[in-house]
Amino acid sequence: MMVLIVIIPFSGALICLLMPKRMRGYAGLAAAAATCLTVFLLAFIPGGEDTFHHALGGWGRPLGIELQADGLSIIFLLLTSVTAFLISIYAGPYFDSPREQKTADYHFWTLWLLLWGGLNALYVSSDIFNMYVLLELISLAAVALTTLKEEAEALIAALRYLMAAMLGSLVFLLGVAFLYAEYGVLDLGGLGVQVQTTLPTITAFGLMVFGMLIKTALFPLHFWLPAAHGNAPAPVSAILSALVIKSSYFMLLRIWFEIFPSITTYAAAQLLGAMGAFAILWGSFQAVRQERLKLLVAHSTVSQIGYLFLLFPLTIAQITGEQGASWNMQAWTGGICQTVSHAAAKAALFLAVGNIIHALGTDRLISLRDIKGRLPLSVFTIGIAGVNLMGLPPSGGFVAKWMLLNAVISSGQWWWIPIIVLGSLLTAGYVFLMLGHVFAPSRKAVVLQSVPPALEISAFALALCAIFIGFTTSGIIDLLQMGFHTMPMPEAITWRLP
Amino acid sequence: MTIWNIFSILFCLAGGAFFLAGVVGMLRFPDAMSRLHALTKADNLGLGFIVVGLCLRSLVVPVIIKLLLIWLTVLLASSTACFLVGNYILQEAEEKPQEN
Amino acid sequence: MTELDSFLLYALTAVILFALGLSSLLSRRHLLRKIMGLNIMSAGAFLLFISVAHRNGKVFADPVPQAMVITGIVVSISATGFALALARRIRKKTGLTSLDYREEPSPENHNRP
Amino acid sequence: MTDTLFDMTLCAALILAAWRVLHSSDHFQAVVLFITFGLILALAWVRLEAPDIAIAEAAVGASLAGVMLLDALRVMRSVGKEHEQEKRWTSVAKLPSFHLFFSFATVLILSVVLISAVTELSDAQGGLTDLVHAELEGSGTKHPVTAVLLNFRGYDTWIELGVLLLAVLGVLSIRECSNLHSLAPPVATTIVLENLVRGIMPLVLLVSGYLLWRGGFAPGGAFQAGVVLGAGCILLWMAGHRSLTMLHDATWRILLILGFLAFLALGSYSLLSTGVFLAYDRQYASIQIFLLESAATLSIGTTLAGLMLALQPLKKDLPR
Repeated sequence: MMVLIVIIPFSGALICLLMPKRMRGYAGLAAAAATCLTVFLLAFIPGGEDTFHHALGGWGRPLGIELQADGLSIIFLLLTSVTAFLISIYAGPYFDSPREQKTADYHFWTLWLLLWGGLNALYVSSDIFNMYVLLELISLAAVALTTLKEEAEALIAALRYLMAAMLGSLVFLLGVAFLYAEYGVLDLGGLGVQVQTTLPTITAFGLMVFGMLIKTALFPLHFWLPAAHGNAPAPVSAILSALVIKSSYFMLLRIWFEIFPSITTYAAAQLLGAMGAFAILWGSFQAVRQERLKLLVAHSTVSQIGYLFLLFPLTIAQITGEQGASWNMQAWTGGICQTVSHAAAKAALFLAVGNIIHALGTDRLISLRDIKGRLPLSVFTIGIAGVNLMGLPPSGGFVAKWMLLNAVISSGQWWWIPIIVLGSLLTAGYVFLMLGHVFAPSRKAVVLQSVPPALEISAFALALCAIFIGFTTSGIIDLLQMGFHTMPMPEAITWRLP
Repeated sequence: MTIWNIFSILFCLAGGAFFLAGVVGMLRFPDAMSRLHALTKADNLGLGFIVVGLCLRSLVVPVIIKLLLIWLTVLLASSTACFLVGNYILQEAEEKPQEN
Repeated sequence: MTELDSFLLYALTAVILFALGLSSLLSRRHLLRKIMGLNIMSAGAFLLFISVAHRNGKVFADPVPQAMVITGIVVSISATGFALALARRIRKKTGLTSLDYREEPSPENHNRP
Repeated sequence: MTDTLFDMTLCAALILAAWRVLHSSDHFQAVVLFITFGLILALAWVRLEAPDIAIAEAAVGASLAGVMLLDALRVMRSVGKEHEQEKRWTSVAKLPSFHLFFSFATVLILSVVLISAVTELSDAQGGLTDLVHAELEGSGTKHPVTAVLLNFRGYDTWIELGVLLLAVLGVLSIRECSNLHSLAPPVATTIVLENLVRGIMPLVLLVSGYLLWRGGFAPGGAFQAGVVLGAGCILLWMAGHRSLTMLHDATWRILLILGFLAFLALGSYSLLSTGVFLAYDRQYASIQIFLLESAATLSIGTTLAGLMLALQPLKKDLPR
């Protein structure tokens, strides 16, 4: 069952490659629907004890590779499949439209389904070298998707992205080499049990974390992100911002909490948190200053990623032995809620902005004035997604920030409070900057190109998902309680929503 | 030590000498063409002698066939490579005057 | 000299190669130099794997790192080919050979409304 | 003692070559040194008892990557008719000095950390060697590396074939063409080269097939065989042979995905029959592995040739 979530998108990719051009959209959409359905079946249909475990080729670890899913995997799988499916619905008509016709036959569907299969495989992998290969698959597919736009800016951004991604994976690979030299195994379970505090192990830890930080584009390693996300075609921007970034964040969680729980320190966690804090402020500050719509949204990604890293300092206490404190679960819920709601909201935002660009033919912020109340659904989508990013109730973003604030207060790490508040204010700043232009009087009459309804509806659906996440917090907590493969969650799992 | 072994050693030494000559030629000759010349001639002959030496040493038919095939492959591959390099040099030389 | 020493020697070479490749990636501006830097970095990582394999093996080197390195070589040649194609395309479109650039509107287009 | 001397010379040569690649002022010289570096590295693999990787490195690192780099250098050096854009792009003359300082500091800190970490590595013989040898019997192949690549960690190899496929598709989309069929036919060359290549092609096929067959019990295997095949295709192209452009578009695509597809098909078959993905029948394991390897060889050859050929001129770019 579990292998199917990898097999189906990969088969779909091959079928799309062999299909004649005009059939590809349908085949791709069918494969997307099938993948989404399989993930839902896997997550919600109770199965035997082998449901979440599969030894490939019949070889168990440490010799072979095992697929394993835990609560974290399920959350990321569900997040990916819902977002990816809605983006797929968007992508069909988007690439069919005359403006994008040129790129239509360059294998968008094959690249996208390979990327999706890679993401699914990464979330259930439990072998660090396998993870390296999958990360390379994901990066190459992501870069190839970025190059679907034939402008020089997009190509330059893509090459910079490729270099950064390669650097990240190579640094990670060197970390893998150190771990194999020290412990002679590659599976997460085996490593988690054996890891001790030695210099090579700490080096491996540093290398692997650093590699993933480059790929997650945490400040100040975000240099490649805005251009790459801002110059890709709209569905690709959504894929990159919502999903690809999350895959390396997922890897960070795995590395941090599963391989090296015994050597992570308070100081290291504070450092990550501080980088996250700078990312929040810097990203939003840059976003307010942008003149192009897509670059604004891309910088907003830089800032929203920062919130994800507050998870690390909040789950580790200064005095050892306090690991099981009650704020632990609050921080987890907050961090994961932020991941999920940002994915949905940012995808919605990029798609809605894509609609506006599609209609206007330009993405200058100032030309938003010319839409004059037309495209109400897309504007509404931007509004809802903005509410989510700001963290206003009722939305997933609100729950995320609320939980993080709770964890901040109960853990006594008060210094994060001004960051979270200021970040939200700046976010409000750039969201209202966009909306303000929409409602400002226009300069001249502009003929808008008509936007196919499927484009508007799928973007809107994503925005609704982001709101809906606010009501599913207890589900997320339940899934988190499934714990990791190796390390059960601390006692605090009995904690419930007030 | 049989007579074959002695011959084998002699052939291998001869091959080594040709390789050495090739390297010296590569380093000392003035222009690319003559360097190529030194390289191919010495390489092919040197490898040929070593292959003969190894054949004498093994004296098993399948191994001898394999060794000869290796030699043939290297001969063809290196002459192709040298032809391409030489061709490139010639083209460069032809294009330069036109540019000026 | 023992077996351990040769392990140490190759492992040290491996990390030095990695650092050299990184410095090429960071400090050289020509795209080809950057791509070669990435390749030298991966060579360093592979060398560490194989020196470990050699240390682990008694008669033959540990086959698991060997298989991983072969996989890694395939991945790295794919990425290299792709990066080179991008670099060539960028050169053709913009005339740039590095990613540090300024953009100016060209004069003939600038005058147009 | 001689061993140590040899090791030290080899390591010094590696570092020196890498250093010169980094510091030589001429790009062409750097590329040639990079190829040399690949050859020395192949020697190091032999010394470390990893002949499989030595073959792969000599074929890929030294030759294929070298050809790609040289070709890219030729294109990037030539001053072409550029600027299809509405902007003028100017390289920045000088980077800010803090950039250089920053990269230097990063590399320095990293080197210190890495070197001290390496010296602390334990000398305990760990690893999975014993486990691989214990399970080798039932793996369907006698060569441990092939067993790991195709059986124990076959999943990785499958994904890796996916990465190769992606790279070609990526290059095609950069070239704004959808398949290798839109390539312009190769330029005809002299009769000497044509005949030379005609002579060498059977040998290339022989070497490729031999490496593939050998992978079952000794160093060699699908990847090495595939690289040789791919190099043969590139050579054929350079000799101006038109056979590759004659191939039908569908044939190209099927060849490209064959390896990936074979893994997928076998995996699905075993998933249906035994419930385990990529498991082999114990009885037919060696045949199944051989079939997989053959498919992978064809795919790898086509893909690597494709990576190179997709960069050549297109039909639509030719002057009419």
